[in-house]
Amino acid sequence: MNTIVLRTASNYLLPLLLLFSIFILLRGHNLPGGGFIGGLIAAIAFVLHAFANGLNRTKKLIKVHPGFIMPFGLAVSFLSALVPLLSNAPFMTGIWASDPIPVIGHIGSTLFFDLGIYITVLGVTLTIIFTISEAA
Amino acid sequence: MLGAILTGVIFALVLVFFGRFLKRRLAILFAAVPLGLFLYFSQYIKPIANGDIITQSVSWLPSFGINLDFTLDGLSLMFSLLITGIGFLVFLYASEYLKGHQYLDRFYGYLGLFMAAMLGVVLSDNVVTLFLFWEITSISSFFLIGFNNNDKASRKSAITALSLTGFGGVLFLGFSLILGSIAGTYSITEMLNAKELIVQSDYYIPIIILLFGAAFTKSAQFPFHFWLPGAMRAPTPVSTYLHSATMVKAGVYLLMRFTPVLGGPDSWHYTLLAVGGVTMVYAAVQIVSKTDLKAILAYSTISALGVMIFLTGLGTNKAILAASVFILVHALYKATLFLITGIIDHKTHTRDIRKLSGLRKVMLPIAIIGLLAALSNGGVPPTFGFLGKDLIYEAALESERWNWLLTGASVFTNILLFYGGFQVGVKPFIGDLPAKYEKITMPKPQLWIPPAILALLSIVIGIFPLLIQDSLVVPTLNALHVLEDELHLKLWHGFNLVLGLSMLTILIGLLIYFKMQPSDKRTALFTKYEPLSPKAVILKGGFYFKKFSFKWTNFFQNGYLRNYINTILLFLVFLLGFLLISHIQLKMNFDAMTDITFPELATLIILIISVLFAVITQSRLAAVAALGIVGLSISLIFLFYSAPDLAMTQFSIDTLTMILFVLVLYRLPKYLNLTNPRNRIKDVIIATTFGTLIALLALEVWQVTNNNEVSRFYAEHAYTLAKGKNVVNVILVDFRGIDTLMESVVLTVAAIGVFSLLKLRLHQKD
Amino acid sequence: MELILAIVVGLLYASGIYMMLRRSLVKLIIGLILLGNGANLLIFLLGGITKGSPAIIAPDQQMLTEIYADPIPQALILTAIVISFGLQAFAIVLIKRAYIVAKTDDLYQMNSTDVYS
Amino acid sequence: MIDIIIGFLATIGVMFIFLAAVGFIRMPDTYLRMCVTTKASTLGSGLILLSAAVFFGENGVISRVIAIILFLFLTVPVGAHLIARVSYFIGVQLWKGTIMDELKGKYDKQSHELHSERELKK
Amino acid sequence: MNDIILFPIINQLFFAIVTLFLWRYSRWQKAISVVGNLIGFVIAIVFLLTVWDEGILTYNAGNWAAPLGITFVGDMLAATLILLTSICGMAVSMYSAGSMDRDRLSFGYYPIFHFLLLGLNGAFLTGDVFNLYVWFEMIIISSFVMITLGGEKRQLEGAIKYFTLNVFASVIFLTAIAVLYGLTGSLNMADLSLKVAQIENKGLVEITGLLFLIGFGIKAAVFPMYFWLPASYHTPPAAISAIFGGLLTKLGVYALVRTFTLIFFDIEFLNTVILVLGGLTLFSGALGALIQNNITKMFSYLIICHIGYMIIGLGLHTELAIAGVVFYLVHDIIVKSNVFMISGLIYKLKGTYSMRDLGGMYAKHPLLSLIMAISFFSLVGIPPLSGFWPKIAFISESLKTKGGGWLIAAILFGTFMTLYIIARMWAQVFWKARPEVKIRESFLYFKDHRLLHKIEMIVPIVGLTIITLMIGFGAEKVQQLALVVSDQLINKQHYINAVLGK
Amino acid sequence: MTLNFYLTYILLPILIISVILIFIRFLKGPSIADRVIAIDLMVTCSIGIIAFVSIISHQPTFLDITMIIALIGFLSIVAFSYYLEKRNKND
Amino acid sequence: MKSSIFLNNVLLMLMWVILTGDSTFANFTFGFLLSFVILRIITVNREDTKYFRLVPRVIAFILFFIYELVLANLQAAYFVIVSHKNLKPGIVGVPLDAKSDIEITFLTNLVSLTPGTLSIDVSNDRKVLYVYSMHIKDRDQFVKNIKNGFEKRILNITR
Ligand code: NA
Ligand code: NA
Repeated sequence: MNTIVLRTASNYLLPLLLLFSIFILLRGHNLPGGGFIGGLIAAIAFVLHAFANGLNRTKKLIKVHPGFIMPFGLAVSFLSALVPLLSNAPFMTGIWASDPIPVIGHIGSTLFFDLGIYITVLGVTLTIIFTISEAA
Repeated sequence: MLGAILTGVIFALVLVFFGRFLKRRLAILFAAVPLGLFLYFSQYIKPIANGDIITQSVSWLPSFGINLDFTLDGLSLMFSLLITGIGFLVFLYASEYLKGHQYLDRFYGYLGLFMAAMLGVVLSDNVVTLFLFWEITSISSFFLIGFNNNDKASRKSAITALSLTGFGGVLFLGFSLILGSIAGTYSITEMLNAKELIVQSDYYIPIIILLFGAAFTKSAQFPFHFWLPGAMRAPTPVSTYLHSATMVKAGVYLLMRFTPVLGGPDSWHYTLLAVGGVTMVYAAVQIVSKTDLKAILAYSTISALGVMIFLTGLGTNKAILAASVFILVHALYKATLFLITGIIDHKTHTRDIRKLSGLRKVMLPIAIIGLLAALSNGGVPPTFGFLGKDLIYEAALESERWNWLLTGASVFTNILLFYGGFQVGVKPFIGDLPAKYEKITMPKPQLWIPPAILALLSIVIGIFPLLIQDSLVVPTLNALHVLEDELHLKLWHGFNLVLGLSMLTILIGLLIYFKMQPSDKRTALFTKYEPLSPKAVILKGGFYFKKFSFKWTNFFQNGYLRNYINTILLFLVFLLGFLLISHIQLKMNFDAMTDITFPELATLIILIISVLFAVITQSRLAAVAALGIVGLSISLIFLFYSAPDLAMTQFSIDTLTMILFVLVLYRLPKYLNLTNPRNRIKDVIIATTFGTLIALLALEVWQVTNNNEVSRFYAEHAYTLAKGKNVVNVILVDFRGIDTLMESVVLTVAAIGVFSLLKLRLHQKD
Repeated sequence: MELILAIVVGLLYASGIYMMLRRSLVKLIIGLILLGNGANLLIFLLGGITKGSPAIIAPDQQMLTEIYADPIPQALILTAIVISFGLQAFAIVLIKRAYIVAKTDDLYQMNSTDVYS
Repeated sequence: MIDIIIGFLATIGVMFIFLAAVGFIRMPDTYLRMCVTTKASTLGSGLILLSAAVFFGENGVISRVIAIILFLFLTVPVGAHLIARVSYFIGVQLWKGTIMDELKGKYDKQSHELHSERELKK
Repeated sequence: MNDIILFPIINQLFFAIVTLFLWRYSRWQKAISVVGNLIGFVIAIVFLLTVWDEGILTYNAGNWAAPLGITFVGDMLAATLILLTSICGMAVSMYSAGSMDRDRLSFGYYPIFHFLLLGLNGAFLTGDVFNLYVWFEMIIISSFVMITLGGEKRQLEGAIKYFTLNVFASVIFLTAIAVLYGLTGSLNMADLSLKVAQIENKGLVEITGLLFLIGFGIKAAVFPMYFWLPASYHTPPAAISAIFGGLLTKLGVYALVRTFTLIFFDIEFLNTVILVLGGLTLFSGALGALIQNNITKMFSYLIICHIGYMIIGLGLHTELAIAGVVFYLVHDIIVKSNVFMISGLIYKLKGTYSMRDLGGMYAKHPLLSLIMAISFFSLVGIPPLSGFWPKIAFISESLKTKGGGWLIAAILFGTFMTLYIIARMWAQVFWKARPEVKIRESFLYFKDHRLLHKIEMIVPIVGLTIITLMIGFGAEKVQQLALVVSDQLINKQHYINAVLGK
Repeated sequence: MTLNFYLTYILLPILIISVILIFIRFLKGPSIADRVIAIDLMVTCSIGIIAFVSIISHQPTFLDITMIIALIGFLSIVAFSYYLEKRNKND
Repeated sequence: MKSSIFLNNVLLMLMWVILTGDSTFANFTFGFLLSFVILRIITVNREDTKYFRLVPRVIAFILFFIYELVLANLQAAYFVIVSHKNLKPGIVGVPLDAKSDIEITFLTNLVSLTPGTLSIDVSNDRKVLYVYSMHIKDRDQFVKNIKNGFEKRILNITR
């Protein structure tokens, strides 16, 4: 859409929302939120940007085809589920660092799992909406 | 014995792979296989005549109770010798008959497979293995009938034959398994001990119906006989081997084999008598309308098979004796007749008896062979045929009931059989030789020696019946548990009624042969009644069945999605309603329900109205917008009941869906075509019923209190064990993390789907 | 509340089905979405709804102590919602592609694969 | 005291929203409806959020509420602008009492470009 | 050794992700996919042998003991089906490499294919009913994408019906899970088995069972719920039809077998319903197949017809009958996949699926015809080919049921009709001289394929044919396996003990 | 009169009534823009409702939902405008 | 250029701290790093922009805005509750002095946020802002109000 207002707003919203999405991702384990909703918000940030600036600009911003984000995310989740196998624990077992670190809190494999979900959902939503808007 | 069968199978397999190289020159050597097997079985003649029974058991499928049990007793031996002996002659004959044929290797392959399967049928002591071989005979017959597969009629005949024998096969399957279950064993020998149990079981009638169905279709009994004339499309060696000498007798074999197990009750005897009787008379009458050599032979074969079934049905010792002997008699003369028909066909390229005459002038030896076969066929002394016919008359006369009727029928049949035999074996050779046949020369020895051997056997055994009496006939009777005290097969019994009937048969036969030349008028008369024939009736039935199939299939699969949904739904609503009404006490426990507050009520009302609005509105966009409100209301409900994660996700997803909808909608047309009002009312009724049932079910289930020990565990240990305070999220990423991982896979796949649906354009059509 | 919620669930199922029986592809998908929502609410209802606190452990606690909303149905619904989103996205695009290719969104005109040929 | 502040903020907020709702129902055309609703609802929700911030009085809550309010103030007018603009495109009619329309004829039907010339005295 | 349970899942997920990374490089994908399926096959064999030796294995994902987390259960049924899936996967993977067009391959065919196999493996292994739902969804979304891949008109028209009815089935399934959770508060199937047995209101149990029956019945293409199948299965390329025809409907059968042996056992009313439906499925499928001219459509109806046998077997619910179901599954998965690949090959050779326009196969390709014949006649169940053996169980067990006569009649009817249909097809397609048909433009005929592609198409067909022969002639081994499987199913206590560790 | 009572039984109902009024406008339309605005308004109002619920039930976490709701509500407005504009362009 | 990124970065870091509600040193650092990464990802030749230097002007502006807001709301309330019959709505083109994206956006948003007015669009050459108002007594006065009110104050801050 050719409007300065939206363009400007979206340019400011983009980093803000990305930040927000990571916030939502990190707090998911203790409060409402998590990888799914976080990824969705990140995607919405880019989608807003795309609505305002046109798809091509946003694609340039993302640098890779959103389709490639999906296997990346899946790989992250998958690996984080596989890691416990190394220490002879079953698939998907939560592995935790012994001490919590500041800001993020307990670091564990489930966090990476959620991160994978985040990335996947980001890729999925972008792929779907971009494809549809391109064809629309 | 397994070796014998495997030899045939291996022979067929070898041909599949190497046949191409062998078929040119060495086809004659293929005959060594049946010959070898014939010699193999011959060595058992003596032991079995001495009362031995050769058995072999190879463990195969113990967990099914199915083993490769083989028994070689008199009956099996007789059939085995027939199969391999005639097989040898046919293999020999075919090497010349189909010389240079493009697919000769396949032909021998099928033939070899058939021979193996047929041996399996007669040797098996296990009823399921018997069925197995039985089916293979049908299949190889299918391939052989359709051998000239560029000919549409051949293909059709093959399918008809397979349909009927396959139908019989299916009945046999039912028969063997039910019988096996009732008897508690699949072994036929062991079933003899369970005879009482079987005959008195509730399943006796179904069992024999299935058995009869199997036997009658295979042995071409009325009204299933019509596949056999059609099967004459097969090359003549096939007709000789399968459709006269061996396969068609499998039904008779089966009935004889099971007589000791199942025979006895009236239902058994009278059915066989009736079907056999009708078949023999009906087919015999048909002979007079036929002008094609093979058609005549086909009907006379059917008739002869009828005679065998008839005799089996009579079931007296005499009758069984007659049947056993007649099987041999028939095999010998009918095979001869077929083989010389083949020679005639080969040389003159016609089988129309009206066009054939005087061939003795160019092929005298063949004419003599034909005459001998016709004589045996007509029961003229001193041929083997005479012996056989005498036994039939004797058996018929001794019948306890209706003996005159039965004898009359036998005589009548034999007269017409006599006629048919002379039409084939004599007529083409007498009279004047048409000019166009003058160049005909004698065929190669491979073609005439086999029929010559068979014809000679008919005479030799006729004169010296003792050749087979103790070696084959008595063991056969023993195998069938028929104890003929003093059996003396002989030509001359003195002047008695039987002899009189024989002479009468021959006289009238000759009379008809000379007086009743084939005429178009008679053929036309039969054609007129063709629509009433079993063939026409059954084919018509098939036609209507197909029509019904169309109706049935198109009724359900009519292309309209709404009908599919409706059908499933009706089915569901019917059963669900039935169960709900019959089992559920509709008592509500209102006290246990939580109170409703104004915001909740308002949210629910907005939800309800927006759902209705989405349903009713004619604007697609408005409907989609209403969906957005539905999503919003639902997420508020989730929130009211303390499910923030849910509220969040529900809202995001519904909005996203709405957005996708909106992005996609804009090129679509308006709702142009509406369902008609009657359908709409119907839909409202069914949808409401379904919704009501679900609501009732929900209330009913809600009242059942469950014990959520798992959720209690989560509540207590989410933090201590999984280090997360948002229990819902802990479930998602830890307790039930697999669900979530796979859910993200689902999303990925959906995204790929969206991408490919919109972006993929095929460059190459398929 | 449960009574009305059950009625709402029934309504969602009924209207979902009704929409699926219409001729327009768009309505069909709307119907499926309504059905999906109905099923989710049903899980929610049958999982035992409570007006307790959310299933979130308080900062100073080690476990849920107050009356809490059963987290399992919530997790199930979350998964189900997300999955149906995937299906819905696909379905919506399916409409579009079908419209591009078949030039109609009328289901009555999409019979070719069932017809005898 | 705190309760009074909370009650006051919430009351004003609700009043704003109620006003918006009534206006939304009563106003005669789409533009007028937009005019009365956008800010009233934003303001209303903002005030209610503020009251919640006061109620909880925790740092975390307050900072989040401020973020939400900022966010609302950033997005709601943009949304209003978008929908107003598009309403004009799709030809949503102005109320019969409208006294002037300086936008008339300035949109390029094809490209949706908006021109400033004509009639503009600088 | 319990880790082996998860290997089929991990393997497929790994290769799905790898091929997804390479989704524009179709040649790499082909090679990787074939290798992946080969590994999957090895895993499946090791898995089966392990379960055979050690009995039912369980695996608690996330180290949460049942019924707390999601437990995977490797019993013989699962191991058998995983082996079959891996065999079909291997065959179809290779067949796709040869037959699938470039466009489809570069739009995610292989990733989706692996996701589909992943879903199947997961569904067979899971011991959790909601997790089963998730696997089901993964399978159906993958199948939706596969069936629409290419986006041709007929594909889409079929897909819409396929989509709608399958999603409807999922909703019913989800409804059933809701009810089940409401009744018991549990999702673990072993736990459910115990808890459902304790429910006092048997009516509610019946209703829940009914919902499962409908939900899975739609997916298994049981009468009167099969309509999506004939509408859609013939529309995608043959490789896709092969995996669908071979595995997808059988998944529905698997789910029915699992739930109706483990959770809803001994419900007389439902068993009767199942028996009646089985008979009608046989009948309807046979009638539908009888009137088809398009060979793939005919095989689609035959799928329905043959599902009927398994449904009857399930309804009979004796150890022998369930063994029959398992045997039939083994046979049907291999043969149906092969039959669709064969149809695809015929299509590649002749450019049409219409029996009217086909012909001359036998004269031109005798050896190939013979190989095809083996599969066709196995389908019929000509002894000793594979389709025959399980019928022994179905018929003899039917005798023990009230109204068994009707069942036997239905079974025999189905057998006969299949025989007739195949024989007629044989005459038309193989015997008949080929009618004059125009050479199609812009169609890649078999002869124009590269040699490698030709080999890739023929090898899987030959391979599956050999396996078919092995099933037929090695029926004893298969039956022993089936008996072990059915013993584990009928004596569900083994399963429950293994899962709940009692 | 406690704060809780005041919020629960006076303010919240008024808020709800406002939502109902907006919903009525949604039903009436007439233009699609009205409906879109109605949805947006309802979304904004639900932010208020959630804030109330979080006060009444002492659950500050509920406030986080409002953020997401605001965010996504904005996206839907943008999408609707995008759609309407495009549709108009293509007609 | 560099300074603009730096400022953006600091702004985002603060945002992060506000969002997390955790003002420890570690959180500041983390927020900084995170914002750095995000900006790094998204920055593609964006024009340099100015940042507010004058805190007092901002505060004055906020107060002014609130005053406007309340006033306009009261006016709107009057029309909503009493009657809309004597409204004089219309669309007016307001010539713009504001030039940059941020200025224009700020202005349009503020106009929209004020009850009774609504920005419809900005012309493509950025010269005119079209404003819908529910009650125009005098067109020129209306334009002047906007230019002297919001626009002037915004420009004060941004320039
Ligand atoms: Na989460
Ligand atoms: Na989730």
